[in-house]
Amino acid sequence: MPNKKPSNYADMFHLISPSKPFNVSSLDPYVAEIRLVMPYRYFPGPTATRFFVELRDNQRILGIKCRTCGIVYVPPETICGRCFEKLHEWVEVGNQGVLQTYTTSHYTLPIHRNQAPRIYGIVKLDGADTGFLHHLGEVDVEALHIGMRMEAVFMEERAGNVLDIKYFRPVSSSGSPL
Amino acid sequence: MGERVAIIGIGQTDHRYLRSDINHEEMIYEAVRKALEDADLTIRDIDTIIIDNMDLFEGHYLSDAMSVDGAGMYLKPGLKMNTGGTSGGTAVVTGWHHIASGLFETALVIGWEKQDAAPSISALVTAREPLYDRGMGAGAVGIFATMGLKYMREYGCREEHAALARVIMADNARRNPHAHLKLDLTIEDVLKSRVLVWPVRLLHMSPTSCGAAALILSNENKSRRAAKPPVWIKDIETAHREQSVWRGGCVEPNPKVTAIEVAASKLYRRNNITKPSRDIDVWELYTPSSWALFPWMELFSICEKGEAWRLVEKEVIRIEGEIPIEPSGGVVSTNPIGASGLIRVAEAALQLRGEAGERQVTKKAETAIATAWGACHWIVILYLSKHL
Amino acid sequence: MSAELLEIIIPLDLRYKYSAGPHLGAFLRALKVGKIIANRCPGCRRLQLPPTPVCGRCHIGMGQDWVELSHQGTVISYSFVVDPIFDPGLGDMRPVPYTIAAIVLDGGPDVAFFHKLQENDPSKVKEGMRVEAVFKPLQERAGTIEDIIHFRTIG
Amino acid sequence: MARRVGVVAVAQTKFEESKPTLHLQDLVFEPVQKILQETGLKFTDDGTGIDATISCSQDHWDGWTISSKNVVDGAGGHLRPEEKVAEDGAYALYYAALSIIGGHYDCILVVAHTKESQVDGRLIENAGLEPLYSRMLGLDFTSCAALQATQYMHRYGISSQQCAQVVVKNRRNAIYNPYAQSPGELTVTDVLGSPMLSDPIRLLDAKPVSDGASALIVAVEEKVKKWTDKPVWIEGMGCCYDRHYLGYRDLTDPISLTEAAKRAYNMARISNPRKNIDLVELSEYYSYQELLWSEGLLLCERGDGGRLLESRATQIGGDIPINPSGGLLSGVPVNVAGLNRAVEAVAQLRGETGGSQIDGAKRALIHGTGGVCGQMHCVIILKKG
Repeated sequence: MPNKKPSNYADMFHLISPSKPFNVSSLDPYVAEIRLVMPYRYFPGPTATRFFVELRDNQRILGIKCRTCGIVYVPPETICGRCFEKLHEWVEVGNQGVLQTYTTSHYTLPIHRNQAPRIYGIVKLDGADTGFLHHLGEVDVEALHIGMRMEAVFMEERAGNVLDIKYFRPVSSSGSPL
Repeated sequence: MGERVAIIGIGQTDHRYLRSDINHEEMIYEAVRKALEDADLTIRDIDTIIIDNMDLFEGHYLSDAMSVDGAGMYLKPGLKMNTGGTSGGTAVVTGWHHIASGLFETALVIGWEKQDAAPSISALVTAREPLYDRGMGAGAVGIFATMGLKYMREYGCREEHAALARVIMADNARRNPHAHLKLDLTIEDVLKSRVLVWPVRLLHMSPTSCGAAALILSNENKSRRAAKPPVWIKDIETAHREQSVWRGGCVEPNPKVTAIEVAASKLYRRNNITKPSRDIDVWELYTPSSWALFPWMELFSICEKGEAWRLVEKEVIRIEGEIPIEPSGGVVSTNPIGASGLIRVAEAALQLRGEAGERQVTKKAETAIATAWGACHWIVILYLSKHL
Repeated sequence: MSAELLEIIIPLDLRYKYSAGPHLGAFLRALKVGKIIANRCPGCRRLQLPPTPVCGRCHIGMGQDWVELSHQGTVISYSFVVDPIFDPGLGDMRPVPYTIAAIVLDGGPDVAFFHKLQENDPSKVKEGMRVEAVFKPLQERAGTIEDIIHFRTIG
Repeated sequence: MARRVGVVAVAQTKFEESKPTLHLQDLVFEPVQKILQETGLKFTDDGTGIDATISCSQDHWDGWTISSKNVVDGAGGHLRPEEKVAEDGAYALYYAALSIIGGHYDCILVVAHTKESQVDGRLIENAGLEPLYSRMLGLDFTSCAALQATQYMHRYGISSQQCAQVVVKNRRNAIYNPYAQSPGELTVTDVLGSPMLSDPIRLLDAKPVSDGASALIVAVEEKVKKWTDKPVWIEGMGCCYDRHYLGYRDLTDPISLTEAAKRAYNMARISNPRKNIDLVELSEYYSYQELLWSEGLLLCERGDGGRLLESRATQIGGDIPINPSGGLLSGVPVNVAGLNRAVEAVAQLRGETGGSQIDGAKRALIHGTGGVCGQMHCVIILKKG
């Protein structure tokens, strides 16, 4: 992988679609539409970077273990918030796990790529001690239940971020994938 | 009065333009770790945590919430403060009240900013009234240009003098391992740098930096057993300023008393500071531009009106001088905004400890003033002393 | 350890329905008919421009004491915006260069009016210069601060 | 505790789904003006009036970097101390009380404002999630809360009907509250028939969009006694953070709330909160949260929030009335929420709430929360003087 230089701001600005300065929607009472748009750039740091690179290049899900409290974090965290220790010990976890909770959202926001409904869940992967928050897919909503076995499905095109996992879907033996 | 408050731990990251190697939580952790090591404490010894940054600079709503792991806030009480440029100073003041109340023995105060997330000049545009000046306003350069212009006209100072002030701050910054800009400047270099708004040149303005700083405050009892000699925060004062000034481009047709004068005179009176240039040994003023230095020196009564540039000309503000100002290199060398005010306090405390290394002032340092400035000429002042 | 630097770009795109309130609203509506109005504090008697609901010094409501100000005034401070700047209100780069100024309008000595100058030549902008508001043609005005195009040099 | 702190006066605007006629400055000034007129206090430097201002607002909600700029003029910040807590309003009160106990100030004005109607708050909530693992998924606080609700209801057998009863109770309580935004007689069927937002949270299970502001003056004991004959004392307070990422937390166990409550109880020397507290004003952004928070506050055992509600104990007239003001479900803006809980509780302790008055109310608990799924909490105990 070539080292990618951080983008400059100008590249980020091109991601934004321009709009008119502001529209006065009513003069009395005076109400105007004001936009506040900023592209923000976040650097994941070494731990999340390694996690994302593994997702992208090898479709592997890595966790990180706290030597003090023994907790295996998936997704991984640089610092164990309980022990306030830096974490170093990488462990590979399975791409299957147990559904801890879920919800179906029925509204669509401008940040969403697809129309609602949208199903979210938290999956505790085998070998992890924490839950992984993500989308659920290929799901019969009626059959969804806490404790259901789930597995990660990866995107075809992966960019090195959390969306390289497309969603978690029920494992066929226990669920009812469509 | 309540419990006395001391600084017993100091930590800061090295400040840089870009921290693409690290996320904001890891950056905070770096500063907190250093402060804990400095105080020889663990996170368990910390009773409460106060944190500050500018929300729209990184785009995080409730950034304290997403900093819990890095800041060691898990299952601890704490607050998030934000008062603009003064935030770092306000956070220390907040920690000071916490200890003074007697309800907490130790408080960890954290200021941070990761300005590589977005250009802060764009975020700062949103500090203006959307239906009035938001579409026109851009940065703070104009404020300092007016300041400089007025100062030159009234007191006969020349551009060279502000350039000298900038050179001195650069010289100081080169002796500070944490500083962002460590420039080797001559007066000519400054005078040759691009004019932003005359007389403000590019080199007169503060950079945009990424960085975090942390302080550990504690009460008298705990401070007596601290690993390092405590530096006492003897008193604090804050003053803000009305909006009409800001909306007029921060310029007043008939200049009135400033927030700095009001706050400084209150604080001086309470602490029997009658001649600041004598009673205060080190100054960490928050000077976002080298052009702000002269008015600041005069508003803080370090000297008479019109005298500041002459003192700078005599170079008494240098680390070796009689009135050392910004021995750290100041905000013009390092400006992670949410941390800037806190760094002023941290640097002043290091001076009083005698631990400022190459930037340690030559004179005996027992008292210091650290300030934070921001928004519409708002000010926070902290008075530090080696002695209780 | 991977030496690769990842970055994640997430825009924040918010649209506000922003209220001017009775005082700033009256000011903006007045611009639409070519007037610049300020309001007077019933306590300290000073003018506020743009008008505000409360006096920061007296902590009392401003009431309805309105004063119309001249379109002419004197520049007391200015600034040249030359560097490209991303405008979060536009979602685009702001056109530069332009000149902004604090202007004391005749009849309103208490607070400066903040607007653009027509003059962009740094050698021709001076403190104390006399300027006059140039309004858009009546039919193009929308009741915004941009109903004044800029201030032009006079005298 | 060296110095005792009490509430001198409270004020608030009416809460409405939008206030298009008001600038943010107007919104802040309204309750401040009321409270100044009522008390006759002024902003002074000589200790005869209000010494400092602590405000609470959020840059994102105001759409304004340094949102306290809209506060300074109206709330006495000119050439005087003003500090902004960028958290829920309960934290602003917490900080104000601390500052007075510490001795630097004797009297502080606390003011909080938000106009939720001016922006789609769900986008702001999305920015309230850490960017790497959560924000990109497109979640907002409602969908996150739904994950919490699902897990909580599953673990303890809480039903949608029980959650709906919280809405019915609080909206009915709001009938007696002249400032409430959406009072009304609803039925469980109404709630369960309202549109689904994020399963199991329906439209009526969620706090409505609301605009408004609240203000409160706190002072040191001597001054409280001088300025009011109906003092309300701050007996205890505590706040606490939990971790951020939802997967790292046990969403069914509000440990940070319990921690905050224990701090407040210890300070107020409360051994049995259910018995020692006469009323609770808590911040339920969603109906299930009232049940979960009542467990976190140790008013009942873990998992018993539903049973506590069904026992009618939390109704006006019960032994531990919760949200007699109508709570957040009747419409209170974010950020203002926690401070407004104190405003409502003070009115109760002063016996000024008319039809919703709790007889003999002596001690109240107020609660504010911030962050996703109740990540941090602030608990304050108020006692009638």
